[in-house]
Amino acid sequence: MPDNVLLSAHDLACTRGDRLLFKAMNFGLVAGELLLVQGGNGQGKTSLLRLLTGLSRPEAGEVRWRGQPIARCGETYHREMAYLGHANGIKDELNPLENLRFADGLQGRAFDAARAERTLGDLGLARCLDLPCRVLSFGQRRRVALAALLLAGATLWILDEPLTGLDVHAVAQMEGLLRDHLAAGGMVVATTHQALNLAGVRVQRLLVGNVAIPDIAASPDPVAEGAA
Amino acid sequence: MPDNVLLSAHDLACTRGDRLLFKAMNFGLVAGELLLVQGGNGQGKTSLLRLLTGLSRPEAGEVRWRGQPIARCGETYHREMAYLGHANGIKDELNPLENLRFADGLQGRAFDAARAERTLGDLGLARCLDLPCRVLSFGQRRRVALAALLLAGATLWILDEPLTGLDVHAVAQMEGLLRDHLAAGGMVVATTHQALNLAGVRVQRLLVGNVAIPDIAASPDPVAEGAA
Amino acid sequence: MNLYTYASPATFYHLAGRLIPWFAWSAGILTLVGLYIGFFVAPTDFQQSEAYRVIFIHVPAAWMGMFIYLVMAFWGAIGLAFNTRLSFMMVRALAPTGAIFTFIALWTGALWGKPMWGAWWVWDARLTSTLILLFLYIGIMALWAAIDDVKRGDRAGALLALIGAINVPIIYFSVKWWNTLHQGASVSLTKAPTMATIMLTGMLIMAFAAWFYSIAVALARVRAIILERERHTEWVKDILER
Amino acid sequence: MTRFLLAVLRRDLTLAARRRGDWLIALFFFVMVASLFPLGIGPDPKLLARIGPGVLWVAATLASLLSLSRLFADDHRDGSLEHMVLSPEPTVLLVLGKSLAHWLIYGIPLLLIAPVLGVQFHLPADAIGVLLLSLLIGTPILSLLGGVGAALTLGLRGGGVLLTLLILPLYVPALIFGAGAVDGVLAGTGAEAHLSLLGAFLILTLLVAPWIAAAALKVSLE
Amino acid sequence: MTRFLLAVLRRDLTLAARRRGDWLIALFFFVMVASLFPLGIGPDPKLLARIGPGVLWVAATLASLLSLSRLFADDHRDGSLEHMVLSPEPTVLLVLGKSLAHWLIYGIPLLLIAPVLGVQFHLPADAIGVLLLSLLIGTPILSLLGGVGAALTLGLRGGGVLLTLLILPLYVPALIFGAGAVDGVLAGTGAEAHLSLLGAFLILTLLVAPWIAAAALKVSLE
Amino acid sequence: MEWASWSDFWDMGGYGLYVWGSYAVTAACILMEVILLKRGAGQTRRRLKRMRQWEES
Ligand code: HEM
Ligand SMILES: Nc1ncnc2c1ncn2[C@@H]1O[C@H](COP(=O)(O)OP(=O)(O)OP(=O)(O)O)[C@@H](O)[C@H]1O
Ligand SMILES: Nc1ncnc2c1ncn2[C@@H]1O[C@H](COP(=O)(O)OP(=O)(O)OP(=O)(O)O)[C@@H](O)[C@H]1O
Ligand SMILES: [Mg+2]
Ligand SMILES: [Mg+2]
Repeated sequence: MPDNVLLSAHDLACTRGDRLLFKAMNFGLVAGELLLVQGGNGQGKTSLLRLLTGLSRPEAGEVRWRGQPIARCGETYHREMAYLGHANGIKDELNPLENLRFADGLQGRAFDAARAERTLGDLGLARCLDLPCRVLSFGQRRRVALAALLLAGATLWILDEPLTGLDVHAVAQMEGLLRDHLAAGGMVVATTHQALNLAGVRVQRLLVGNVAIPDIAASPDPVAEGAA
Repeated sequence: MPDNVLLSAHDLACTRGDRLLFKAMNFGLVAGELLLVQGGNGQGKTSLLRLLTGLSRPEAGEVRWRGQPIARCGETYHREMAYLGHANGIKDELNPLENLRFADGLQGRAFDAARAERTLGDLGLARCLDLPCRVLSFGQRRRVALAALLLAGATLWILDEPLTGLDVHAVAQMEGLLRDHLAAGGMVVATTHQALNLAGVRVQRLLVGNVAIPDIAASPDPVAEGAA
Repeated sequence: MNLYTYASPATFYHLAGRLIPWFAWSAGILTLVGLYIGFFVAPTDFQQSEAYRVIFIHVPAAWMGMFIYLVMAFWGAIGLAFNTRLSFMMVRALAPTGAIFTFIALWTGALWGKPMWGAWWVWDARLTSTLILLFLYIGIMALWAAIDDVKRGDRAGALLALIGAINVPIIYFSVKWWNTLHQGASVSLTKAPTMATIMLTGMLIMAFAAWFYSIAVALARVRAIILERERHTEWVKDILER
Repeated sequence: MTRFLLAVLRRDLTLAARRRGDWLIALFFFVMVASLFPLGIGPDPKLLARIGPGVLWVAATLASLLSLSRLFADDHRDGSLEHMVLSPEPTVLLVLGKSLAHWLIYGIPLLLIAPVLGVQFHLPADAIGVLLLSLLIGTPILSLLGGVGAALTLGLRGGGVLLTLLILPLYVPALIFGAGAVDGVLAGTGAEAHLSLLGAFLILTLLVAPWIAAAALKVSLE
Repeated sequence: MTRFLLAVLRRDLTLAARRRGDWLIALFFFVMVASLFPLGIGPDPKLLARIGPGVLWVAATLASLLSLSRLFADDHRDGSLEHMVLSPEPTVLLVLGKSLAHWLIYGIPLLLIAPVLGVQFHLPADAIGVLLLSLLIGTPILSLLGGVGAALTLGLRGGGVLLTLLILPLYVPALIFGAGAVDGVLAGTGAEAHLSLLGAFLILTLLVAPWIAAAALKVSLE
Repeated sequence: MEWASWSDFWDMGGYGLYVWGSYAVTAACILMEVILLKRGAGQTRRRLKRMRQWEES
């Protein structure tokens, strides 16, 4: 494994209930690289991502960050990592701006209101700043979660189907954001069932489970979806 | 408006909070036709669909079923209509089969266990029949909701982003199911942000809001996604 | 051969299998001896006449109820600290036995209280804290029942046992002070003033019987748990083959 | 119609059975509250007997209240409430079925454990009998009225308190008649008057509450 | 570190303010339990004064319990709990912050309303003072211990019952010392002994509970 | 020997109900635990065997 590998998995195994989802999984991720976790429904993508965040413990093997097992470097790892799961992690009672403020506070960062507002505006939420997230549409709520991700300023993004509920424009925008993040030396672990146009990005694929996935995602040539 | 129009909207208007989402919306849907509701995030697709189900009331105008305002034919309409929203409407504590049993009971139908099991099997849930839905993956839970939809045997399906969380195989399968339903004289109102291959289907498009949507969905020529 | 060898489930399974008969038979013989002393050697009590003979199960049961809880908390702490699978299995194996002994203490105490105090139940320190101990046992077992995931259940149960163990003495003393401050000594356990040596002997023998019984039962239960948890390993497959 | 009612009932009962603990809620809440009071008040048997009926009835009210907030909330959250309201059957039946299920799940266990608690509070046997009877008539009232409250407060924010404030006082008559009946036995003045008032209140509630709750449910879902 | 604690606090307080009803419901519950008693037991002032401290303390215990099941549950459901646990700050602080917020939201209103209820129960002024003091020391214990229960039962079926079952036994010392202090004043034996025991229990809980709750939280999220 | 006769023994000086009630319930509890344990051990073995066969096939 090359020296500049930041995130690596060593002989990972995961069981849920009495089912073995995967075992002997190995990979290493260097800066500027995207790990695209693929697999059918229920094959264990979410379970893998949660292992990588440290939220759950592997049945066997370990995950390392900068060469150290994440179980042992907990807080420094969490400072550099941001996770977006199936759930958005935003509070329905708060408006988007307040949500971002508290997200920042909980990461122990100072809150930059102007920047947050700009980020929300870029994500098309300028008109919703005063609304409680409860009344936002499905896709708008997902966008708030994405804004929190962007503001976290983490090196490693772990994204579980970030595109759910996003419209085509937002998907295109998200592709751009991913590209920028990777170009700036960031790293991404992502799952998605939708097509992603990631031309020019260094992609590593990982198939979880035994359901073959046709090669559509992250195809280097732009397909229709990307051309918004 | 032609005579065989079953579902029709007349001068519909919808406001949420102090925002006017749309007004003067008209359409009519005949048997075998798909109404594809398109629009960006937060433009009012979900709001429209809830108007069509009768869960909420329009600001102005009315929705008619077989020529009658749905507010007045409530229960006969509900017998012929099935709705799938952003939320799955399945109970986490029950296993998939039990969920279907109760869905049937609540519609006042007898439950056909063999058929339900077959449907679940077709949707790739054969191994999950004994698991509480709580432990199922995101996509698997969506599949259970789809199974309930199929078993409802309704004429009119109202589907709010039915493809969220489904993997490519399931999307292809769903396309087939939609095609079959329409071919059998059913009707569908659906929203989706993903590409759908619906070659040979009679599609009516409806743009909600003012965000242009590139013409990718329901394109008649199969794109890569369909070829699973 | 060191301590860790015994901490491996496979070794422990066989060791437990060899130990169980010894403990079980000792428990049986001690019970017979204890009961013989209790009913045929120990004399009638001056104050309580024959009713005091409940003591031969009441006190050992009460002791075991409390003691097993402590042992559970101990194993739970070990498990949490060193992540040893066997410790968690021991916790699970002990709980039902502890709960049963606590229940027996409550039941026999209530039956003893009716003739002695004229009431099945009074809100006395020992009684109340024993009742709460039973609630703690039930709580732990209910928590296990509610959690499907074995590992999560192990840890959650151990944590609960731990915080309970810290609290049990506090509960006991709090109830004691509460009662004496309020009520004076209108109800207190009427300790047999000079407990005859023979009575004490009988009681101690019964207590040892309860000890051995608990060990035997816990070992038997832990064996079943080991089999279940290690069913994917080769040695369990070998055992099942036989 | 009956099939629908049965389906609602069966569903809620299955869910309660699946959540296992859930139906135990009344039992444990009851037992624990009953054990807490002596701890707070002191072990004097006479005093305990005197306040026993009141304590047990308050505990019953609280136990039902504790569970009521979830009567519709869980189904609302996962979207199944919408499906049920969209069913071809009238919503009143749905409400009735859910209230009935609530009573079966939370009321019946209460009835079963009440005698034991009565003994712990040193109540005489005839008072325990009347206590049971009053709980049998009274707890359905709590479930029905609670259904209205749960429907009104569904998904509401600030309004929630106000409506809870409106519903809770409605429990008071049930509490007074119920505890009064048992007190009547203890005081030797008989329980009939209180019990028949309780019965009348039950009938009234049965006739009115489901309709209001059904209307409230539709409003809350909009 | 302090910033993190403050952020957790501010967040929970804002949410409570936004939901408005929330803290009022616990308060209302407290008042209701306390006022139901005179209704269920009868208006005899002597009797009421005798049972007053116990009833008020039991009511406080139940009110805190009522709100505890949601301490982590809401955040768990919408995924924000995971984000908080994944924050670079230690989870103990998170638990501490949330318990503190719970106390501010549910404990403080209880303290404010308690004197009124004390008067309702015909308690003398010095007893009311001690009641307040005992609640001031005692309610944080309830929030801290409750945090352990809430973390252990997170996401479980029947979380509510389980929580009651797990936590109420642990509340017993607080209840006894708290009610005992007030009783001590009434009986003329003084409250210091009980209050200092309560204080010691608070310190012990403060030292132990957050760690166990943090560990439980991590276990529950796995 | 303490007891004049068997009926004396069963009577326990008038406290027979309480003493024997205690011992009977204790015996019942212990018997139940032992039986459940024995049955449970057998059942576990059989279930594991069945699962193994199922997994292998
Ligand atoms: C439900 C009722 C009762 C419960 C829960 C109960 C509980 C206990 C407990 C936990 C112990 C062990 C405490 C220790 O050794 O420090 C104990 C011991 C004892 N109990 Fe009870 N008890 C009950 C009723 C009675 C009654 C009615 C009597 C006799 C009148 C009695 C007599 C004793 C005696 C003599 C001991 C041994 C004390 C010693 O040697 O330290 N108990 N009981
Ligand atoms: N207790 C259990 N017993 C058996 N199987 C379980 C249990 N818990 C989870 N599973 C299974 O483990 C898998 C978990 O999959 P996971 O959520 O990681 O899937 P995923 O790849 O993210 O799927 P999706 O694309 O649908 O999000 C599911 O197939 C689920 O059925
Ligand atoms: N109380 C309110 N005040 C102002 N605007 C509101 C209010 N409630 C809802 N809205 C707005 O109404 C719109 C509702 O949109 P709806 O959920 O129908 O969108 P959608 O088209 O389904 O979007 P998506 O694709 O994200 O699911 C959102 O833009 C939301 O911000
Ligand atoms: Mg997933
Ligand atoms: Mg929508």
